[in-house]
Amino acid sequence: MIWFLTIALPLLAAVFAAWLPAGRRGSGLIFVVATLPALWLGLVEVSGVTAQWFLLESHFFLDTPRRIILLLTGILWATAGLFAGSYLKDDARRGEFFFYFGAAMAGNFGLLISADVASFYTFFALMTFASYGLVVHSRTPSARLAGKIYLVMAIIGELFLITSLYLAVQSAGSMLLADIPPALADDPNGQFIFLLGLIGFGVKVGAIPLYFWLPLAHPAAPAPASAVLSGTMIKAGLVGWMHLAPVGLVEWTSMSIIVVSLGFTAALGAAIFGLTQVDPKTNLAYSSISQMGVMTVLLGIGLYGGIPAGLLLPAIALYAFNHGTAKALLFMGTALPAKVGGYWRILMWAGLGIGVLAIAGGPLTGGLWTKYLLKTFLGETSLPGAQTFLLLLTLSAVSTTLLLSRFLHLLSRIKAPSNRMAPTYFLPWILLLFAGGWWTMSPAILPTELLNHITKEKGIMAFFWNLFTNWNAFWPITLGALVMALTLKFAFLNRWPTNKPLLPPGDFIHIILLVGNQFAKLLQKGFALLESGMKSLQGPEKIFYRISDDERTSQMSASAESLLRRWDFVGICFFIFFLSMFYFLR
Amino acid sequence: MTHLPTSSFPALLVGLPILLATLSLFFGSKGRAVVGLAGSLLTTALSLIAIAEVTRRGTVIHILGGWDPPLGILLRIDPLAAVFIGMLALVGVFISLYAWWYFRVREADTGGLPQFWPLWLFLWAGMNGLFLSNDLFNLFVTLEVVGISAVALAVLSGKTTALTAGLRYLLAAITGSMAYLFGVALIYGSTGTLDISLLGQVLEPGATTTFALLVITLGLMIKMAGFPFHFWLPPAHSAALAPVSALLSALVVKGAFYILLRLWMEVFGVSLTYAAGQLIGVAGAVAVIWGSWQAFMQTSLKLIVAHSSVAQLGYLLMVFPLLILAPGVTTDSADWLSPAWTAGIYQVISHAFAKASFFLSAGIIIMALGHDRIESLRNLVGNMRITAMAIGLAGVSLIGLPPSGGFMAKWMLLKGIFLSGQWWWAPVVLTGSLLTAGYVFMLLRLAFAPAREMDTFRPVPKSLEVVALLLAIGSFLIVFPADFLIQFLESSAVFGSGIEPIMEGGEYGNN
Amino acid sequence: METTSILPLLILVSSLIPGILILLLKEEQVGLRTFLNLFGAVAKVSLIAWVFAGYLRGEEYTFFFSLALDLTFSLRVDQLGLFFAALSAVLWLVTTLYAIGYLEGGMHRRRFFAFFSLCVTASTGIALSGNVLTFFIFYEFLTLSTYPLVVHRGTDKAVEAGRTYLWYTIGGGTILFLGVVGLFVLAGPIYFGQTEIIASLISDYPTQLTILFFLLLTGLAVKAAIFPLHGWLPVSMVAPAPVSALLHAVAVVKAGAFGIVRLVYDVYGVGVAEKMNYLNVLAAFAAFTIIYGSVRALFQDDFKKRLAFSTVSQLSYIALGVAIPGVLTSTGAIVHLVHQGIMKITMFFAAGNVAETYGYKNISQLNGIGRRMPLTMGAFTIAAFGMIGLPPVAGFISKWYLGLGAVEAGSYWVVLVLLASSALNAAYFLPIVYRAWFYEPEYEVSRLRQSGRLEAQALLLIPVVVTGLLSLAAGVFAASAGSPLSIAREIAEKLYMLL
Amino acid sequence: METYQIYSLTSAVLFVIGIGGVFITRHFIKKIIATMIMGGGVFLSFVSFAERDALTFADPVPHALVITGIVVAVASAAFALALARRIYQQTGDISFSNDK
Repeated sequence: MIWFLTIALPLLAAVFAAWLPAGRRGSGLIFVVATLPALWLGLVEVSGVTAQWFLLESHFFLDTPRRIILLLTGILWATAGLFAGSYLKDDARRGEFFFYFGAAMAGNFGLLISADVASFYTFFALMTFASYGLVVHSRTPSARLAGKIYLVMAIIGELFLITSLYLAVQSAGSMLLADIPPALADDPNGQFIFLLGLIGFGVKVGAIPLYFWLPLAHPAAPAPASAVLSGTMIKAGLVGWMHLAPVGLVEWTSMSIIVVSLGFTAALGAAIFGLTQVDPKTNLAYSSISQMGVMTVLLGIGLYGGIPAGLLLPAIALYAFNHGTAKALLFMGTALPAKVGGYWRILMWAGLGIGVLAIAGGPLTGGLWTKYLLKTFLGETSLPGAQTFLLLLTLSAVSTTLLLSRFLHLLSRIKAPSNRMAPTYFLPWILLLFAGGWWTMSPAILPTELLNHITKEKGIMAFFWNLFTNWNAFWPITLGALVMALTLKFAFLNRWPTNKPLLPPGDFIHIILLVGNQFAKLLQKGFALLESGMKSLQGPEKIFYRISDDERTSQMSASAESLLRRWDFVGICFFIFFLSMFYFLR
Repeated sequence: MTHLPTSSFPALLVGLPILLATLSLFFGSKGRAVVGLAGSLLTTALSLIAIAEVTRRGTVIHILGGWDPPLGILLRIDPLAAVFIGMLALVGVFISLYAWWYFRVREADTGGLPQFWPLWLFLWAGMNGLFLSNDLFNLFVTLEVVGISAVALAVLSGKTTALTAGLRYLLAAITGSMAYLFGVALIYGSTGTLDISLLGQVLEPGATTTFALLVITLGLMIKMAGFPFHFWLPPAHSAALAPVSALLSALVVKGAFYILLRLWMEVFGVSLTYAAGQLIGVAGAVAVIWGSWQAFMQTSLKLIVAHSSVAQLGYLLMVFPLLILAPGVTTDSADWLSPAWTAGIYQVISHAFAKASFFLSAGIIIMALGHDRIESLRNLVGNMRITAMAIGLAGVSLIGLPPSGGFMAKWMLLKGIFLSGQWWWAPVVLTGSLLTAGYVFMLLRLAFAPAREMDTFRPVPKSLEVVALLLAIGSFLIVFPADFLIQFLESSAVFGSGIEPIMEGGEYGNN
Repeated sequence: METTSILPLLILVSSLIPGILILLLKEEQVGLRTFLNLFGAVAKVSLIAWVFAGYLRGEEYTFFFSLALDLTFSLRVDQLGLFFAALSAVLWLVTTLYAIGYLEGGMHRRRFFAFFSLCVTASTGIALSGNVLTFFIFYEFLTLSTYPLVVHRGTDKAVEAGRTYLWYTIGGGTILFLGVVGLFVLAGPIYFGQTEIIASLISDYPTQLTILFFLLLTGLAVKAAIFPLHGWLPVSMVAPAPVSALLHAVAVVKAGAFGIVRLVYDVYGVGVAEKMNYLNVLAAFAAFTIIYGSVRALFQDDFKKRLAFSTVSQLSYIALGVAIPGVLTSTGAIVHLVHQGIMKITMFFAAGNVAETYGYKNISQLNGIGRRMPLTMGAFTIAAFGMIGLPPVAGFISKWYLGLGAVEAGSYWVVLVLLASSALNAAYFLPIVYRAWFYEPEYEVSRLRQSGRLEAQALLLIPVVVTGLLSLAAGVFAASAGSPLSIAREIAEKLYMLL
Repeated sequence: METYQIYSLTSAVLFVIGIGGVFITRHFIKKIIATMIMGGGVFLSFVSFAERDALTFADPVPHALVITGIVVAVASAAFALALARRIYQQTGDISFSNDK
């Protein structure tokens, strides 16, 4: 029952909140209630169910990594819902917003709990298309553009996805997601199928080179929507990868190297691109791409084998958990500086700082712990070139810090309100702060095996007392913060853009758009030509009409008929008929 | 022949209409109509009773005045004749009903044209006689009776076009009759008998027979307006009054076909070749396509219908090649004969119903509009939905869409074509159907088209419309007694038989 | 087998009699007419339900009537037929309601409803016909009874469209006729399911049977709107919305598609059709039509025309599914019969609602219409997503089976076709959805929508919502017993079990 | 050459002349006369066949037939003439034009 409620409640909430008269409070609470089953499932292990009547016979079941992500998702949707409830209370289109919000929520929960291909794909699509409504919520031209690009990319992704699923299901002979990785491992075309899935889900994840929609779409949505987009929906793609990847079962060297290098490219490149931005939300979006790149790396390692899926996937999930909560905190935080006044601002800055640290892997945060998990596995893999990975990872920590301190700087330029009040939605934000990445260390979600693997039965506290690790995590952050501070302090170093981003958000999408527009014009011309050709290429009936409706045709047939009516002609016919019949009768 | 059971029905079937026709001449305008209608009803009833008699007793004969053939006249009704008589009666009675109201409506401008009734009854008598005759010369006489009364009916309106067309018709009819009679003379000269049944046994192949066959066939082709001798039909049929057109097109032309069929099957078997059948088939095929195309090109309703008759008669001619067997095939092994015969019979009957309905509807439209240019049919559906429906249904039957009689005919024809392996006729049937659909739906298209200001529909008695509709429905209903009908016909000697040519020679023929 | 039951006949009569009676009524007798219509529709649905229940109990319903000689009129209830009949009947009921609302105060309603009923008679007749001849009879009957509906508006354009419609359908019918007779001559009266007849003849008459197959296929392809015989469908869109909805989404076009299914599965048999390479030809044409229809649809601004080209494209899914041998593709094809029907009818209803309520016929006029007609456009959106093949709408299920089946059969190119079609579908449907929901309406919403009033007439609104929900439900509950999918799967499995 | 052969030949020639006349001439009256010539040929042939090998006397049947035939032919001719006259009265036409 709870499995269905997980999906049904958000849907109901979507419909209900959409019809709630404007000005009435409580839609936030509705969404909180709607997340309760998901949270329950995230915290408590419930045995899976099979719904034979649903779609193509659905299975609902959670494994550890997905449970972790479900918990993250539940938390984020609950807080974001609460946040949105008051944040958007004066918005003219709040009803619509809540509708898409609830639908996307249902999709997000659904895809996490489903264990078979059809329902997974269903909820994935539901989430994807519902969040379109969130992206274009503001209806500004930039939001529309972002939405358009988002949609096109989403459809391209879906097409790759469905192809990969067709092939995967055919290869596995089963609709169960759990059967797919082993099947791909055995299938000679496994790599190809996985590659299709990699592209399909890569769109959602924002993997290089499919990420360009993300810096446009995520910031375009209202703050709470951006929070869930970047905090949890982006993870749906990751979950998809985890479903397909035969982690620990295969040794796909080249695939592994490709994925890892894509991940590192994203981790570093996106951070650098993000630095050129002036909008805090765009900045965060690039940070998301960068962080997803880190997770991609982890997955890529898994494809080389050697590390059991039972360890690696929960680790990725935990990393995602930490990143998700923190990123959501920061995204929602972008709405705060303009509204929070007085002493509340201290709390706000503290919260934002914690969020930044959590992502960068600062001491005492979940970020440190999850990054440590990552490092452990990086150290264990035998993938060629693994030696440089740690260095790259450290570099990425520096760049991330740089990026996020730049984010804080951008926020600090927002003028504080004159009043000393905090808006209502400050409360859920604070709540989220407490529901943050620390939980990645809690036994409630941390699998014992993983813990044992990492800390070698010394326990989590031992890890934290290991100052060396802490220090190791500390200096890149310090380095990043210092660089930022110095560049801001000294004018000759301060080359940060202020009004216009140095590079347009979405970077090379603009080249694509430019080329694409030219191409589209050509294509349109071509199509128009084709269309007019098709139109002029008349069906057989038109040709017939032309003949039958023509004046000449009727004249000709009339004169032929009048010839046949002439007595003398009939006489000739008579004669001919007579002769031929005579000939035949001989 | 004389050993068959005798019955007075054959004589009555010819005599009663003549009697009534003569009787009606003694009455005035009103009385004639009354007598005419009553006579029609009586004759129909009589026909039906006679058919019942045939179903009960099989072929019955009547020897007029007790004078045995060859000098005496022997009338016989075999199942084939019975079916034709039945068709004539059923379609005839509807046309009579229609004519009754039609002439009443037109009394004001034409004086009710009382001549119609005696002429029609004479025609009926002639047709009945034609179907009943078992004698080549009698057939000539009945043909002439039919021809003259038909022409007289055709010129009834007295309009110039009708008169010219009528003269053309008459001259063609006389030419045809004379050619036929010349053939009869040749036959008589070589055999000394005119009795059809006897001739079938004694006729020998030879030059005389061949010549006789040639002139008889050509003469009858002229009379039934087979291509390329259809020159008289469209003007005559389109210029006549509506009930007359219906009679001419639905019934009269079938008379010549009946004789042709009978003679080919029962008399000239010895002299025919496979190739000759093909030639007739080609004439039929050309008629189908040419007639349909011409109908499609016409702009006045009655001309469309008249040209359509040319095409529909072409289908009848297309039966002949199937009936003449290729060398080495016997009647027993030729399983397509029965379908071919059924096709012919159904084509005759369904065309009679459908074409009568079509012409009667055309008459209604002329009554309502004062002319029959088809552009004026716009919004016919809105103004006269019964007539529109009648045209639609009759058209559907002509096209041969299921489950109409036309469908049955085309189905059987195609079946025969395929079974006999003469697949080359199939495209003709198809093209014919399509072109027929072309003109039928050209009418319907206009019927549904938006009205223009200039044409106003005058009210027309509903009863006229209903008669036309009933005939159209009839062309569908005739499918249902098919089982019975075919069984009935199979008891006739000629039905289902084919011609096994025995003559030597001819590279297409048998050797 | 020879037990005759009157029930199949009753199913036909339940719409035939109202049709004829309505034709005899007067235009003003609205109440009686409506009663007859609804009575017929409800009676038909319940009869089919009754028969269906009986069929599940294992009873057989056959009705024989010898037309003449060896021509036997035969109605027989089998699963595939019932499936199609149920679709027609249910959608007829819905569409009748819709039509009553749509045509309120219109002209010639008597004629409309009469022929509408006759149409449904023909389409259920096609569904229930037990042999090729009966199928052909109803196939032609359908052509004729649709014509008055196509030209219903009586405008010059409508009449011209009717002309084209007839040329195509009569032409197709004639070719079909030739094929039917030929088949009859060669193989005797074939009852559906007797594939062994052809199988035993194919070695003796390969050429003849091949020619006949393609004659029959051509005849059917006209109604199934397979390129290049699709030309009548877009022009027929001048008909009123209920006609386009029921006839050009369900009854007429499906008759063609259903005929193809019958031809391949129940007359020639998949084995023969595959062995003789008929299916490759069919697949090629179907695939081309899918793409062609979609590309044409992209350029239509006229709402209904776009839907029409989409129909052209979507119908060929069925043909494509038939053409790729395999249980999965067959399931996809058969279930798409129903799925496409309910989705497309929803779209046509929606288009009709918009046109009827606001007079908008072009897509470019639809800015913000979703705000004004949320239910209508909501249903439309569901259907559009289904057409694209997005879950959980019905269209996804068909596409899933088609794609999976194609992969299974090794016809990877079919997957590409499906993908291309999905992309194109998205390209021409999403802009409508986008306009409807994400554009600002041109008028103040409040001015047009007073609170407490429905967005459109109730009779227009209920059908679209019902079919919209149906198309959602068909997808969501696809796996449950009694869903279209489960029935289609059963049919397909039975079909291949025989091989 | 036997007598009856001469008769027969003549009848055939008459028939051909008649039928040619019907088709070639346009004038109403000429056409009607042509049909009469055809008729004459036919009747002559009947009469010629009355003398046949098997019979020692003239066969009476053809004569009866010819008489009947003549009656019919006369009736037709009369009717045709009447029609031609009516047409002439109404229009002044005395021959078929080619385009009608």
